[in-house]
Amino acid sequence: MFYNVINPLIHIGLLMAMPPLLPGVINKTKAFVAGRKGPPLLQPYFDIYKLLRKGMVISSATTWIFQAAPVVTLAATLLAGLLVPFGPFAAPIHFTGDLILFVYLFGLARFFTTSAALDTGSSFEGMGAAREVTFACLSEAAVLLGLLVLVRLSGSVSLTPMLLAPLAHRPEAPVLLAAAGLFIVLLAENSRIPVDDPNTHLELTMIHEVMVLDHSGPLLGLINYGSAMKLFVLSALVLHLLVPFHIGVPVADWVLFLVEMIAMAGVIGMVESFMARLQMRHVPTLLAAASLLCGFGFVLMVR
Amino acid sequence: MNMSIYTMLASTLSMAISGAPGLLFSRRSMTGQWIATLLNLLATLLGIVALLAFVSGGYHSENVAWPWTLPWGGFAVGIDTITALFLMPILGVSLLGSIYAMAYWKQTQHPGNGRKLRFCWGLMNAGMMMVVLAGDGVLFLMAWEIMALAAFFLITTEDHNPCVREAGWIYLIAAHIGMIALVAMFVLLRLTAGSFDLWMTIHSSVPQGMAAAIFLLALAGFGLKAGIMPLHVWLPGAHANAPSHVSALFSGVMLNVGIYGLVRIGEIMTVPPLWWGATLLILGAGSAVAGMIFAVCQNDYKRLLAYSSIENMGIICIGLGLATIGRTCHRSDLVLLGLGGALFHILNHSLFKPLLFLGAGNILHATDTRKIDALGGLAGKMPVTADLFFMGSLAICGLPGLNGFLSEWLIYLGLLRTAIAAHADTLVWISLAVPALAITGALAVAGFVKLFGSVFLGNKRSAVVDHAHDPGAGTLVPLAILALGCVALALFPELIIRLLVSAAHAWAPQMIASTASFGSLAPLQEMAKLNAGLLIGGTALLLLIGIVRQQKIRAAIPTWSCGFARPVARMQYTGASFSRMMAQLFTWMIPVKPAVPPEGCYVPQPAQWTQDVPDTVLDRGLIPGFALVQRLLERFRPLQNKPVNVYLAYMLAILLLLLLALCF
Amino acid sequence: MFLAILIFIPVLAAVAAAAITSNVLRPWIMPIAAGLHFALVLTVLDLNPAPIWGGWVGLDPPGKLVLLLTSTLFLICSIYTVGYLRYRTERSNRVLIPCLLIFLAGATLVACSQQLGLMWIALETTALTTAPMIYFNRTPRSIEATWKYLLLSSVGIALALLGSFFLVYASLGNDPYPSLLFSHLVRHAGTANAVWLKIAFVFLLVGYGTKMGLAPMHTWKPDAYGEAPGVVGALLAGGLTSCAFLAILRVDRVCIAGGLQTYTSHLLIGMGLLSMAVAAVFMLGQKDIKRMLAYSSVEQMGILALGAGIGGPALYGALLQMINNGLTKGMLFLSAGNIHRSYGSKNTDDVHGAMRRLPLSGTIFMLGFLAITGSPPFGPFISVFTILNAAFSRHFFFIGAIFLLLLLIVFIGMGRTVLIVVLGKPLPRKHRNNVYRDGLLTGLPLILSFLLVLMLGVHIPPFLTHMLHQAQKFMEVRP
Amino acid sequence: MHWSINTPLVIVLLLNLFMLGVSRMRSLIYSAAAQGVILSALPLLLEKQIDLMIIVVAVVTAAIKGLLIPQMLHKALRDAQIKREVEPLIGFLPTMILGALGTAVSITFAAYLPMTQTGSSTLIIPASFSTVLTGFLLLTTRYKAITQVIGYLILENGIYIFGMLLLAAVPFLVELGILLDLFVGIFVVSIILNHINEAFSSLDTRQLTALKE
Repeated sequence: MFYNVINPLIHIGLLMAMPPLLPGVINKTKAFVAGRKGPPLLQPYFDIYKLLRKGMVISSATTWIFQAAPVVTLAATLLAGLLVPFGPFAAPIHFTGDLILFVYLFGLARFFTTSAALDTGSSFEGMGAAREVTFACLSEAAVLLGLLVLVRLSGSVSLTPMLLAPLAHRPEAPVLLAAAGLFIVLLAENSRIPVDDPNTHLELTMIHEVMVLDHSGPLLGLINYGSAMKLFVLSALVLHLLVPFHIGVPVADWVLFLVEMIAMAGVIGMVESFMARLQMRHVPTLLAAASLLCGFGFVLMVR
Repeated sequence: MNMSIYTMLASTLSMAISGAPGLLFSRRSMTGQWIATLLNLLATLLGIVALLAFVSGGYHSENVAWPWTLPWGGFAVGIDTITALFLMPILGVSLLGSIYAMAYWKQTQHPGNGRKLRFCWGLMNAGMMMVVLAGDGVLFLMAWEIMALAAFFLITTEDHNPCVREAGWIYLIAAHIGMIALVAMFVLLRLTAGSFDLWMTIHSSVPQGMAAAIFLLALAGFGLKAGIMPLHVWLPGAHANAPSHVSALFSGVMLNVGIYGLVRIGEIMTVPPLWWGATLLILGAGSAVAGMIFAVCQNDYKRLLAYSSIENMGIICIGLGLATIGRTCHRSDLVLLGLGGALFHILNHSLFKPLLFLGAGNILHATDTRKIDALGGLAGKMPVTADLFFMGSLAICGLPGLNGFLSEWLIYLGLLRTAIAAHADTLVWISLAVPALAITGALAVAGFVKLFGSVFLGNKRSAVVDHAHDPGAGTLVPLAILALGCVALALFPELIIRLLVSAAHAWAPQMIASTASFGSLAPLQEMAKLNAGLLIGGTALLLLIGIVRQQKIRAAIPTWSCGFARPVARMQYTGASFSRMMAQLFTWMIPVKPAVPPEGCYVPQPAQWTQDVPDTVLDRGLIPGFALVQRLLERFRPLQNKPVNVYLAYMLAILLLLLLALCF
Repeated sequence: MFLAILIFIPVLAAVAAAAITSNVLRPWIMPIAAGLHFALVLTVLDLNPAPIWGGWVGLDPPGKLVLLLTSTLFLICSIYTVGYLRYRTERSNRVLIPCLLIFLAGATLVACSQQLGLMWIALETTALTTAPMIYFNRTPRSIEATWKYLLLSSVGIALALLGSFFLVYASLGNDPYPSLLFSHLVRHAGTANAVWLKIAFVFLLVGYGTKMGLAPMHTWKPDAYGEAPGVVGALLAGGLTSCAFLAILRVDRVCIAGGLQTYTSHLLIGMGLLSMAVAAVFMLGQKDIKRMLAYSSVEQMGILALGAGIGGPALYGALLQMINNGLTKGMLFLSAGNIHRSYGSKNTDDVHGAMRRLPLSGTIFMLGFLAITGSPPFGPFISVFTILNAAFSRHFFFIGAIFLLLLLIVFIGMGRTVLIVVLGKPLPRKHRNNVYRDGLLTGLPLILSFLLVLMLGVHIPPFLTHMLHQAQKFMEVRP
Repeated sequence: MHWSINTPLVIVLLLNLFMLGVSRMRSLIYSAAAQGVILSALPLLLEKQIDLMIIVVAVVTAAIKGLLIPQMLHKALRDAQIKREVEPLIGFLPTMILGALGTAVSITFAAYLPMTQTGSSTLIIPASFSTVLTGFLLLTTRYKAITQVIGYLILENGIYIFGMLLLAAVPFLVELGILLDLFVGIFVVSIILNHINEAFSSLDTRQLTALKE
């Protein structure tokens, strides 16, 4: 009873507060692997704070969409975050068919981001937008195939019961395949290596970062915050497949969840430090592979 | 007590004659146009009255029939929920279209073809209303052909342009093939059902072959009209070359009529074979994905919109196929979600697609070009059109917050439920349409970002943009009304839930009991609340942050282009290059031909990169095929070039032949 | 009595026309005679008088239909002729008009003749009077067309005569008092000799088929229709062919009475499909609009033969189709004539944008094309649909399918040409003098025929339905 | 009495072959005329009792077939100054052989056909068949318009021969009608021939191929 009130609050609190931590962890990990000291763990928080205080310079070619994009993206990601259960606790919002909403919210965000990119009329940002929308076609198929596996498993069409379905009757292979696929999508959607390199400085090779070249000040802050939150939400989703066990004591479960999230960030950091960035023309293959993994999982389960 | 059907007939009549008085007025006077618009208004009002009467009457279907002096059948018309659902777009779009035309296609500016256009406009709408009202096969066929022929004359409004003639010709052939398929279908239907009464269910004991023939013929006939791939060949050309409000009517209404036929044909067997639904579903998925891929690669914004219509018809077909499968497997949930989603999506599509086509009309009017890559930065020049167009794009991509999402969501739900079917059930494979639908959604985003981004955003790419400006209120109000419709349906879906459910009930009476189950299947109200939250919250957030941010803007300078000193508009990404990557991804499916610039030896030549986007089925398949057949048949020509002796010899030959046949 | 007047009115008119010397006044004879004839036909159909001249001349149900059709078509064409000849003042019409009127007399006689030989003579008369009409333009090309027409149709009619002889000969054996009256032939057909009946049918089919224009005896049609004035084309395609079809029907009836139902139906269906196929092949890419119309007529004859072959309700459809075809051909040939007159050419290389230059003729031409290819809501759709229904309900599925396919090819072939003609921008005129414009006299007939075709598409008058049913019953004789 | 019928018919058959083989126009016309005259005599040989009507018909027939039409053709011949048919579609000898074959075939074919009448076991049916065939051969293989007209005449003769079988049944009107039509037909034809001659300055139908697809 008490938890029914408190859990959603914790959920929202984590969703708002925690995301920037993950990039920090990732950078720390990479630095550690590279033998460097690296930026402080909370550096992303500082960056966002600083950016929000700055003034900004916008392109004379842009319209309101350019300024709306970061806001809408953030709002959409936030709402998506409210649909995913964290740990063993039901999501604040859950109803039949919310998984479609979850997927399409990212579509909404993409629509605005890419439009904003084209809004600047710069050649590079158009390039980034083109790549974003093209790769999204493949990754969305992967996501829905992965979710299809869960739907068939849990026999329900809402994220919370799907992800919290009792552990006992879970055939491992399909779930693992789906998890692998979704993990690749996670990397791609958050423009991490091997799909994209967030801190390269060669615009020609970037996807997400090149789209936001012209954003500055608070807008850029919102964008960084939003992308961190996206990383957080998707990680929370994938976690359910990778480590599907809970303790049962709420407090302990929340702690476990935090640990899991940080571990996840660490894993991503490891991947980033041990993998090279793929050539742009190989990315579709990778994403197709993700779809195939999920699809194969589905087939395994139906037969 | 057939109030609504009589009113609807009156409305049809007034629609049919709406263009006629104009023929009597001079080529240069607006009077005819005024009369036409008023008659159209009258028709729509009568229609709305009829619909209200029908709804308030508790969705009881009404039928009336008069004897007819033709060899068979009678003049039978009827109205039930499905009919009502399909009548709404006809009434609405026709009215908005003719209002739009008051400014867009002034008689005074088009003395040559204005009167003909309005005459056919009225006829076509009346024909479509008659098609959905018809309760008799012969009447149906007549209305159908009147619609098709009027549509032909509408396409060829600007027949001085060869492209228009070509498009009209292809449309005419397609329409006639469809017509012939339908004629055969109705004849077979009569053979099995015993009369031309529509849409009685045929007995399940009919031979399999007969049922299959009926279904396939119907699929061909109606699919051709609805533009299901690969029967879409006529669609892009026709939509692109017709005047924009006509394109709006085609895409928003005429395609629906094809779907109407498919809905009805799904109804004629109480338990249709599984492959019926499966065929519909697969065709739908195919044309959804392929249609949108083609759309993304287009360089002509009206063609892009046309291909996206193919995509939407595909989505509707997925829903329809799902419902038919539900019929087969006695799954009322599938019927509810599939049919409900399909019909809902039809309504939505006939809101946002006309919105987009009318917006395209404004662009065309302002810039006089259909090339995406000649435009850019129009948002500054024509802000109202831009914003309305943006809204249409969001809606048609099925993004949360607007109506497009709700209908796709219903279909998604239905498909997902098949994944929960009993183990190793063939039904499970149906759910593989889900990823297809997802890809379609992503492609739609790509396509409409391309369209909106490169037409309205960024900097101008050519001089045609310079003098562009928002047209008068006459051409903006219809768009605004349509946009409001989108929002209304997004926020208050309960407006039509009853309608959808009772439609499903009318479609499968033995399975659908009450409206109660619908809420549990798909909590549309929840969704609507979230939509409202998104819309209101998003707007509020925008305003807030907008206000806050205005002080923070330090400067507005040209786009930073990586240190390039003097950026010019031609440096920005064009629509073609935006979709290049996609085109390369699907090059096996759509043979986009880039005209590669010539290699400069040492001094680089001035070069430009263009690409043309042929329609695979039409330009690679049908046209060469027809040419081949014609060449073969022309071999016979010389037979008719002989002196009279040879002609006499033919006569002798056939005489002897017949006598010879006599001996055996 | 009435029948005699009916036949003699046009003859007298012809004599009068030949007597009148003024080239301008003479055409007016036509509408007068046609009007009288039409009125009289209506009264005759109403009174239904008894046969005269020893039963040689009388009315049978199919004959009534042909009579009605011919008279109506001739009335329409007669008005048109007056308008048309105003543009052809340079040429004397002293031969043309009497020939037209004699043609009417001949057609009437065919429709009314109840006797094998008399019918044959009447048809021969129409054939002979047609020759000078085709030859009206006096150009080498028209001579050629006339020669081909004359030779082919004479041979055809000769074969028909031989066929008639066979028909009589077949019944000679066990018929003490042989006679050529159809009623008599039908009555004694049961006892007649089957082999000779079959031979007779073959000869009559080929012979009258030549007149009707069934492939492969159709070869005169494109040339004749191409070179003759539009009005003559209309009368040939609408009137003469119907008369020939009537002749075949009457003979067919005798054979059916002789128990050859299946045999004749196979022959008719085969010839019908062959004609449709040939027409379809030659229509694709046809550049000459009048030749195109000729092939369309061949196709229509194919449909008629097919319908007659399938029989039963299909026969009803075929007879209705005969009427629809006659009126629609009127629309098409007359409007094509106007277009030809206005552009000075009938080749699609020169003729574009007829809808702009001649709004009325162009539109009627377009609508006529849609009608003749069986699009609702025009008359031919009803008849074609009836035939198709009958074909399928009699389980001729394969034939029905081929029928539809051929209809489609014909539509494509014809549509290409028609669209080139009616759409687009007209080329600038070469010569300015004597420019043709749609007038009352050349426009009214078009509208009349269009209205009739439209009416038959949405409402078939009860009396016509009754006549059609009569005809259908009339053809269903017991062997 | 068979011989009385068959002899003239045999002559007719021989004439057919001759006409197929001959190339001179005049002899062609003459033999056609001769054939016509012989045929016009047939009714007299067939009928049991001869009344005035039959004689009248025979005389009229003879006049038309033997005098009138040959006269017209001669006139046309004079106007066109043609002496002989040159290079036919198929050579003279081949056509002759074809004609002979045709005759043989028609005799055998007729033998198979059931005779519905006693007393018709004569050459009438084969003769008429082969004459019709001859007419057709002339029509299809010869290029000169006049020859085709003659071919048409022969065709009509063949039909006339068959008509002999129906003398009892068919009232005269039909025969007279035939004659009338024949007469008018040839009349019209000769006019057309005349015009062809004026327009093309020859009667060679190979020049009449302007109308084509």
